[in-house]
Amino acid sequence: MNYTKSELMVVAAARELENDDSVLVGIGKPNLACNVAKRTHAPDLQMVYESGTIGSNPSSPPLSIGDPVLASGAVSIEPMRNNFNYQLQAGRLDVGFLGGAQIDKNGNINSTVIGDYDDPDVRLPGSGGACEIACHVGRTLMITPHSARRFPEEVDFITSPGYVDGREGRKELGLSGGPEAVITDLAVCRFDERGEMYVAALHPNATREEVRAETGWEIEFADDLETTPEPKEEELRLIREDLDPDEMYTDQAE
Amino acid sequence: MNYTKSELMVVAAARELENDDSVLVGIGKPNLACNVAKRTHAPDLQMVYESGTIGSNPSSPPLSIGDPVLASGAVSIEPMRNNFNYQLQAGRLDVGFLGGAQIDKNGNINSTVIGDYDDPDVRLPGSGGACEIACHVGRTLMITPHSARRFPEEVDFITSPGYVDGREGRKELGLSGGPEAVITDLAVCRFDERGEMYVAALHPNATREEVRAETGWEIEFADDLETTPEPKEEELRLIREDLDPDEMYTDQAE
Amino acid sequence: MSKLTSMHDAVSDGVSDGDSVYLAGFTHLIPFAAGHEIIRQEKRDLELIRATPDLIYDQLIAAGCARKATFSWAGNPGVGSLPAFRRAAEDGIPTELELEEYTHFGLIAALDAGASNLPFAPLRGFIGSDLPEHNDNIARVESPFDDDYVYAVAPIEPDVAVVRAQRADESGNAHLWGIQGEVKIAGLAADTVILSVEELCSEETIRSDPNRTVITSDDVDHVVHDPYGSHPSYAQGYYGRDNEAYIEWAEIASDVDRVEAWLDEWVYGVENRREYVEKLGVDRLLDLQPDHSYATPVDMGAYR
Amino acid sequence: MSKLTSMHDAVSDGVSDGDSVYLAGFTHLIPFAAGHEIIRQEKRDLELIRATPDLIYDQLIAAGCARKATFSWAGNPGVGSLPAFRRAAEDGIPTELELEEYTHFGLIAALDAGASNLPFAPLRGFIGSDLPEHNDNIARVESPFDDDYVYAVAPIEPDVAVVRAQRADESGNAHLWGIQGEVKIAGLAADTVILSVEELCSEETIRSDPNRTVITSDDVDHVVHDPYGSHPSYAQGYYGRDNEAYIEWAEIASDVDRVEAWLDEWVYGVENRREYVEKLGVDRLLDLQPDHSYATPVDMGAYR
Repeated sequence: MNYTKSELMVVAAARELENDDSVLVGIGKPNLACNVAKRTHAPDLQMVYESGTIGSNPSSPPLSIGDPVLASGAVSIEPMRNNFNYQLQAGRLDVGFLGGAQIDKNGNINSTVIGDYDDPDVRLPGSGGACEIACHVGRTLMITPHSARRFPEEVDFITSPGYVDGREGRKELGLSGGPEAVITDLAVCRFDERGEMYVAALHPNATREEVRAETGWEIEFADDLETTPEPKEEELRLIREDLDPDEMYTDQAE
Repeated sequence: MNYTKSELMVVAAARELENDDSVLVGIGKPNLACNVAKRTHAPDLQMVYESGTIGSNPSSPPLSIGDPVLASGAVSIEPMRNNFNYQLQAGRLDVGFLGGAQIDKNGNINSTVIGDYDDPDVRLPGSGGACEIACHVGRTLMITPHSARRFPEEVDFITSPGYVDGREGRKELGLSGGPEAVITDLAVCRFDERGEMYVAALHPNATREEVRAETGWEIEFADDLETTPEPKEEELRLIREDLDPDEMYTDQAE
Repeated sequence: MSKLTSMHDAVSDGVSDGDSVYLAGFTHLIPFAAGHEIIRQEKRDLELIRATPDLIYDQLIAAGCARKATFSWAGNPGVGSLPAFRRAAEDGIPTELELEEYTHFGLIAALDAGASNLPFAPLRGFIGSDLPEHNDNIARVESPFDDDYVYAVAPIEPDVAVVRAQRADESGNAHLWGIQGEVKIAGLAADTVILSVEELCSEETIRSDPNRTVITSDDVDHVVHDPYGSHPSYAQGYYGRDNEAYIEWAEIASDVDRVEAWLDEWVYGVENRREYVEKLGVDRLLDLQPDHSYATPVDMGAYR
Repeated sequence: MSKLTSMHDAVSDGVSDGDSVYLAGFTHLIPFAAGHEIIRQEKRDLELIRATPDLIYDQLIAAGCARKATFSWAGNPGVGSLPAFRRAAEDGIPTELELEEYTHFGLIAALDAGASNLPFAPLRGFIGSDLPEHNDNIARVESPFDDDYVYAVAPIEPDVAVVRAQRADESGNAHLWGIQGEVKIAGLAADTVILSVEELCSEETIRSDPNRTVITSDDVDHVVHDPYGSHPSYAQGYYGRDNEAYIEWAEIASDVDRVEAWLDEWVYGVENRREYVEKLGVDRLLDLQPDHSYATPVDMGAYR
């Protein structure tokens, strides 16, 4: 079957979700991944958005995390204070999607500045909900293109903590959970017992060399390195016909 | 005109309320007083109840501070957390009514225990909302029978602060506002510049001797001691016909 | 997933001897049916937590279910005091009753800290009061930004909360209107949640008005359909408070023999809430019925 | 008491040069009309506070109204970055822009402290992040009950908040449905509140559903009836987001000359929101209209 890298990334992310998960969904590919999961192996997936909508069931891809399709037909809508306190901080959310300009070896994420904070080369949007999502959900997931610029050994600024300086570092701060997987256009990366990112699976046709060239440190590969399973027909049909017919977030294969 | 002491107390309390006040209303006489005020000189009085109803307009006397007549037709209803934080603590309420088993020379109120806290002679209901009402409203009002037992020089237990050990004491705790008037079946008492209770007005037919006999310390009388104005016909009609026709909170005159 | 069950099974599964239990509802939607089921199942050594213990905790205490009361106002609202609570607190009859005492604001803040997974909640409360001396879960905290201060309360996280609402779907998403009290945060703070409702409704009804939802299914372990489950307190839009019952209790509860007789008749003598309601009779129920008064609808919009 | 006025008069009376201003609404019901009126009246040196600055703050910054942005996520939601915000923050064009930066949770907690008259709000936030080093209004606080800790944020109390809702009466009691965001606490925390609505309704409509009320008249200084006052963001049940406008802005805003032309045409060139809406045209408005979908009504009951 033909499929694009975007489609493969969405499907790989969908497979990270379990049926009973509550997930804090982001816009774009994360939203597609959650909806693919919900319509295939995870029908009970509870989708929560940063804007306070709980149990959303969007009729079309939301344009922002506050889109009206997330509110109409939701199970509940919370003011932001309640959503952050009672859902996120209280540990009710199992999974969260994060994005950022940089992610480092320990899964720390920078979405604040490139360069110096007070005199930035590039001023990025900032944390939004990301920092506390990274603190409080059980598993964080990232979907991001693979490039050396995006994968430095150490981020310029920690917006959202991953394993900080290793799993112990995270634990000492009183945080449980942590980064689970980073899904790129080349591979699925996970974190070892030290809290360092490694390649768990290569996408079909991707090579170790490509990954090494696009990663800012000497990334390790799993002994039992896998190949990312290809999308199934039904998953592709869902993306192309139901979830993203206008290819807003996926460049779809013919 | 004939009227009872209860009716006089309700009317005297009503006159303490101003048109733009937001008032935290209690059950019984305070509720009647607020409704008399709202239907006479204070039509814009905003009635808020501890149960979170804002702008209530009860069709009949509420049986408790959570009566459905306070909810139906209210302007807003807040969960308790919001009501305490945003209304009370944030200083949005001008007036509050308090009750208690004892009130002392400085307007401190005891509604917790008579005797020792850990081995009480009488276990009273406790603070409920009273302590923070006493802390945060601009003016607190009490409606209570006059008796030496109820008016000790010092309460057994401070549930709700009045002027503590004097106006300075209250100020040092960071509290503004404080007790405004204590309306008894004999007199209207107020607080002097030291924060000590004195008699500002005697009810018609009440005497200084009666007040002295029923007060637990040598209470002072205002130099310009007044006589409490009698209820007006309209005020009595409101109480007897509209607000408390069943004499639940007033023993009405023939 | 349906969580529908009977109150008998919900209490039998959810409540254990020694548990801390919060029967929620500030004067409104008080879980009387759940309290009676706890009495019938002879649960013991409970810590009863509730801002206003009300008649239901007086009955639980009188029946010997309680070892401790955590509260902020122990009275019969609009009527007077709670005789069984006082007997236990003053004289240890039928059991000694440990007290942990707050103000309403303090207790609600503690519950909010529990619901929020915070180690404490700050409030400008207890100021000038003698209460903090008698409760180790109240402490003074200085502001890190200026020379201001607040009091803090430690989180309250009950083992079990029973919450009521007007309607819910079978999985436990609930709409509640009228006085909200502490229902939401009690449910969020507790480990196990029993939800009891006046009416079951479809998930579509819930989803038609998400802003009305106070409890969601993730937090609910058991759903019980118990019409009139809050009698003699009330359910907004369904029935009013049965004030006679509140006044009667003041007399009954002053006399331990009369309490026993009352429990025999109204709690042990009925199998469940339905039998209790039948015993109340149609006349009494009709007297409590309000006229209809519907909220002006809102349009959520269907977006493509 | 009616507080009905025009947006022109509300902004002219309510907003002064140098003020801190919070235009509320998390992605929903963003007060675009108020922002444009602030630009038209050439207010200067404003501290713009808002979790998500969005296009409206980008336009205010581009027009030279701002000296400072207090925020937690500065982007064009679903589209990309905010070019004018970045130009000001990176290069001081057209004015230097001081930044005070939070996370969403931190900013919301600070606003809640402001609404609650607390000297700080605790949260388990900022943990492991570099943000606290760059903001003196974030501090670590130890728990008084155990060896746990939290971060605290200082209260935020804007001089002015502009909040929107679907409907309100003339005195300023407002019903808001759909995403609530931080609208309530922004209104409560601010000194002056301008409320702008899609529809005026009777006080009876408000009182028919008190649980729906998000802002009450006590907190409102000015009421403005501005249909489509949130375009190009949206109003649940009234219109959807005009995504074209969001995408266009990304291009326009990258070029200072195009920004000027856009402001001339869509802000300076119209007198008020009504003229702006006329300029949008019927076609564009119809495309944004959802189908009706009413919430299942609730019965509040009329009690005697």
